[in-house]
Amino acid sequence: MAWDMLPMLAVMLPVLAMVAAVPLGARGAERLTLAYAPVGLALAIGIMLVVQLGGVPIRQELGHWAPPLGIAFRADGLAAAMLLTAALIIGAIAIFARADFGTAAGAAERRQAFAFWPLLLGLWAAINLAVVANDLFTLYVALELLTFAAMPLVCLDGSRATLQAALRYLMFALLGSVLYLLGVALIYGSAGTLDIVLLAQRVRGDIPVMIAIAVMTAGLLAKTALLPLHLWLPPAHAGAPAAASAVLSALVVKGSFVLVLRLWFGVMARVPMPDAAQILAGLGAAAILLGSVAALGQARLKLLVAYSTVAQIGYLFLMFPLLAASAGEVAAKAWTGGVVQAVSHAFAKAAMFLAAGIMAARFGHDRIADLSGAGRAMPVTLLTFALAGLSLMGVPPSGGFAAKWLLLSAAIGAGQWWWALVILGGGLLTGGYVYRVLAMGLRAGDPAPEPAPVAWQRDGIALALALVSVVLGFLPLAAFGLVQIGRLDVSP
Amino acid sequence: MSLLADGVTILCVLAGLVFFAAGTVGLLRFPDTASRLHALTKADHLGLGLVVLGLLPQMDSLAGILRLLAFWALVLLASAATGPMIARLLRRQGGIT
Amino acid sequence: MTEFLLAAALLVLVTVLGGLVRVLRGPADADRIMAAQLLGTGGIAALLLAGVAMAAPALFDLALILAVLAAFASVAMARLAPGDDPREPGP
Amino acid sequence: MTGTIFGLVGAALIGIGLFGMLVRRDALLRILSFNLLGGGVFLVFGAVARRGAGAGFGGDPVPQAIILTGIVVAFAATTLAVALVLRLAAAKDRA
Amino acid sequence: MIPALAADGLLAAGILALALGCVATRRAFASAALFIAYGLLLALAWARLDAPDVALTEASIGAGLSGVLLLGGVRRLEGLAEPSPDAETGPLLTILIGIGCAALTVAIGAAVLLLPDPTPSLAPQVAANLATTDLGNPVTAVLMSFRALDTLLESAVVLLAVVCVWALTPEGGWGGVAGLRQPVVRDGPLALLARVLPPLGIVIAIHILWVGADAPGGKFQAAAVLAAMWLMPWMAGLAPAPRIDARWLRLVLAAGPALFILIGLGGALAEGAFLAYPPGWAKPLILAIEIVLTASIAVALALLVMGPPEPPR
Repeated sequence: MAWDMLPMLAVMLPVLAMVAAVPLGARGAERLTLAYAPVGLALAIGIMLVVQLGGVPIRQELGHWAPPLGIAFRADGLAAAMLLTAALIIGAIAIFARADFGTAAGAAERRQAFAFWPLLLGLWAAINLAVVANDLFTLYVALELLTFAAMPLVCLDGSRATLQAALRYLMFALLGSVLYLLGVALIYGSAGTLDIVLLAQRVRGDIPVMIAIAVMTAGLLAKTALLPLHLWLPPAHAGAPAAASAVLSALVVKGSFVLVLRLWFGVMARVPMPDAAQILAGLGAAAILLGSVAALGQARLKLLVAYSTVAQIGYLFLMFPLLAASAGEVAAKAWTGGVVQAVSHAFAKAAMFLAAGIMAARFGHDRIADLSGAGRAMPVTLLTFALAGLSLMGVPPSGGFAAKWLLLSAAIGAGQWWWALVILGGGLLTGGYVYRVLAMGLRAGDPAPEPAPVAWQRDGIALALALVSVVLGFLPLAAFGLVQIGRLDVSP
Repeated sequence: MSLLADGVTILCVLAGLVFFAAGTVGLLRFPDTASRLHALTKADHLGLGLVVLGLLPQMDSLAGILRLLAFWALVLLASAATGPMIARLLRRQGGIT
Repeated sequence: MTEFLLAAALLVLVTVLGGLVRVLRGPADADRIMAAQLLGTGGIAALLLAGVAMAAPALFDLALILAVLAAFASVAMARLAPGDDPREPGP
Repeated sequence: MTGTIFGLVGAALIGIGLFGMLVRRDALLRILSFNLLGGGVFLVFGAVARRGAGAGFGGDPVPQAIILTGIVVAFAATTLAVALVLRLAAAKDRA
Repeated sequence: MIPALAADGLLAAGILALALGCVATRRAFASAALFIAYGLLLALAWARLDAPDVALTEASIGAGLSGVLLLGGVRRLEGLAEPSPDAETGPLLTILIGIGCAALTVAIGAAVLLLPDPTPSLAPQVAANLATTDLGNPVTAVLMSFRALDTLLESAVVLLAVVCVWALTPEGGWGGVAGLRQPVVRDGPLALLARVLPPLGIVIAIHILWVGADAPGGKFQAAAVLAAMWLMPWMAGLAPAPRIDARWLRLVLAAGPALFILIGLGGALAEGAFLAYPPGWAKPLILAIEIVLTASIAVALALLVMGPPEPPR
């Protein structure tokens, strides 16, 4: 077995499964997805081990055509971490979603069931492609694949409000990708290649390239929902079915975020942009504060979780000025902090949305003010929510703590102490909205008159995801060395 | 041969241009939609017909000639079908004045 | 000869682009459909002239596609225009 | 020269399309504007391709192939958006 | 030189006028009609840019199918109770947005003018490697060999789009016939055209597909023509749309992308890289993929235009 095949398989096998899911129909597609999930997980673990042990990215030139003419896959440490995250979360979601989108033997095919499985597989393929592709146009196709897979998930339930949310999301997403494509055209015209590794060597900061980076970043921010381009996110993520919300918040926004990283610290690795990075981080800080305050004020649980996503996305952008202004260990800390934030938020937010979904199913609504009694009726669910909340707050020991601690110390190391204040303030606000839910849930009260029993598997999956998010904080710091492998902004 | 062929080409293409121009002028200047429709369907397709006719001598193979004729047939067919549809549309929208 | 044909192609283009005014101004939907049709026919004529002049068979294929799809689009426009037979739903 | 002219047309189309997408409220007109914007982006790419002519080709075939792919993807996106708009209108109808 | 410049200038002016008209027109139908005319001119512009493959694609997909799709959308929207249109954007905001968009145009225009001269190009590399693919059309070589991954993924995107459109089926419509039921038009001009045009169009599509290996053309353009030739009799009620749960339909949809991936994986096994074709096998394999993919994409494009099934009334 040639190891360089692994990233290709991690992309192409889910695509093949998605294609096959269409003729197989809802029931066949469900089985195929569940059968493929362990294979995908094994591939992701394999890639992580190969990258970690080898210490260099895995590369394959497709069709033996070397860039710039051909396209290469390149799985670096960041890609390996995201692949594993995606595999774990999507696998968990697939099992969780069986209750909602499963088809019994002999039962007629339902619309939601037919659509959900190929969409989930397509989304998985798109995320994997977005992290291992090394060609700017292939990444554009990945973005579109991601949008197409995510949009119907938003309105799977078919109600008017979700359709409206889906339309708004689609418009933002399409605008974002077409702006990205514009930048691709200008970069190709300037440098004659779309391969990120080659671009990192060739690109100078001349005007067409700077304009290209500006429009591409703007487009990607619209897709990542960084404030002030976040307006589409809360209704879209809050209206979707729980399983869909979880993948949307945990993974889909991270796909376009990874592209921003590839642009700024791949294509532009030799061209520092410290001022622009300050602006990005400023937007991130505003997202942290305003998003958290908005979450505090929400009356509905799923909207609260969605606004929490807006806030947590803000943390991801704090790494930009720290990386732009420093080198060596401080920059390494900032990079690791950002990536760990992306990963730990993915697990925590998936867990949180699943828990919110379980509660909403049990209570028949998700009004926070009427959640009293949840603690007694569904302790595991509330515990899941609490654990995920702790990770989001950054309470030690958790993945969120590791991420925020790394960012904090990088901010101090880089002499940009003001970001440290933002991180601390954001943590407090996060504590506020998580506490609000927990306090209400622990209050005595009666949930629903005749509650349907929650399947223990569903609770178990949500809890497992929350635990992963916490356990990330126990990993020795050396394990995070993985994400440093293959960074283009430090390699000679 | 070549001189004669070129002469035919020039004549026919020029005539075709006249019809195209006439079609456009009709489309722009005629007062109502119905007469514009007449101007268009007549002039436009005669224009293309003459251009095709003019290009025929320039073809050096039978396949090329057939292909050119196929264009004309295709456009005439489409026009024959859409003309009445447009006229009906006009009636329904009350556009005949 | 080549120059003559290219000039003719240009002239066809000039005349049919004049028809654009009708597409832009209407006023009836039928006007727009007709002007678009004229644009299609003119485009085909210009492509044929240029194709012969430059001995480029690709332009012939383009004209062919244009002819087929212009027919398709004209039919669709005439059929889907608002106010046309309400018994007929569109795609 | 041709490349530059149409590159500038592309730049103008990008502005026009974006304006339409942001200003018009009718959903279908927004989708149409998105297509104008996309056409502009493809033209800018086409200008790049034209200026890269060489080796006996009238244009650089790599961006041409990319534009071709892009047109198909943009069409798929358009169908999706139109279907969504129609579905939403029907839902309003029933509500 | 001067006539060429004049042609470019005319086309440019026409394209811009139509685009402005599209955005400014009050009525949606007029905008859609303008858009079709715009697509026609854009196809001519691509011919002027020496990109005949793109011109064919723009004419068939950009102008033809997109235009008809938008027209159909306009038609159906007015059939539904007119949703109360949101208030138009206020004048101040409109001016601000206009200034912003103009600034963007200026920036992009400047970027186009400031691109390095000579523009870097991969044309020499394509020319040098064209022989190994046995193809004569460099664009097809890029699409099917050098950057085959993009084409493969794109075919998957088109398939996914069909799933997405079907996912928008209203309650009660699942498993039905794609799109609205079209009333049968047995005679009249539409029926005539719907009967005569498709055979011609199919021949043209096969021609376009076949020459695509060595001359401009290929699967996407051929598929778009085929889709149009299916849609035409469908609009006349003469060719019924398929049921979306028909097994054959779903198999045809999946066949192209599946074959492409399987051949790609075969390359990984035999040649050690995904999508590597064994020496001497490049052209036959590429042709096989193109033929099957044409069928899949044609069906997908037609289904995308037809839209999701409607519940019976």
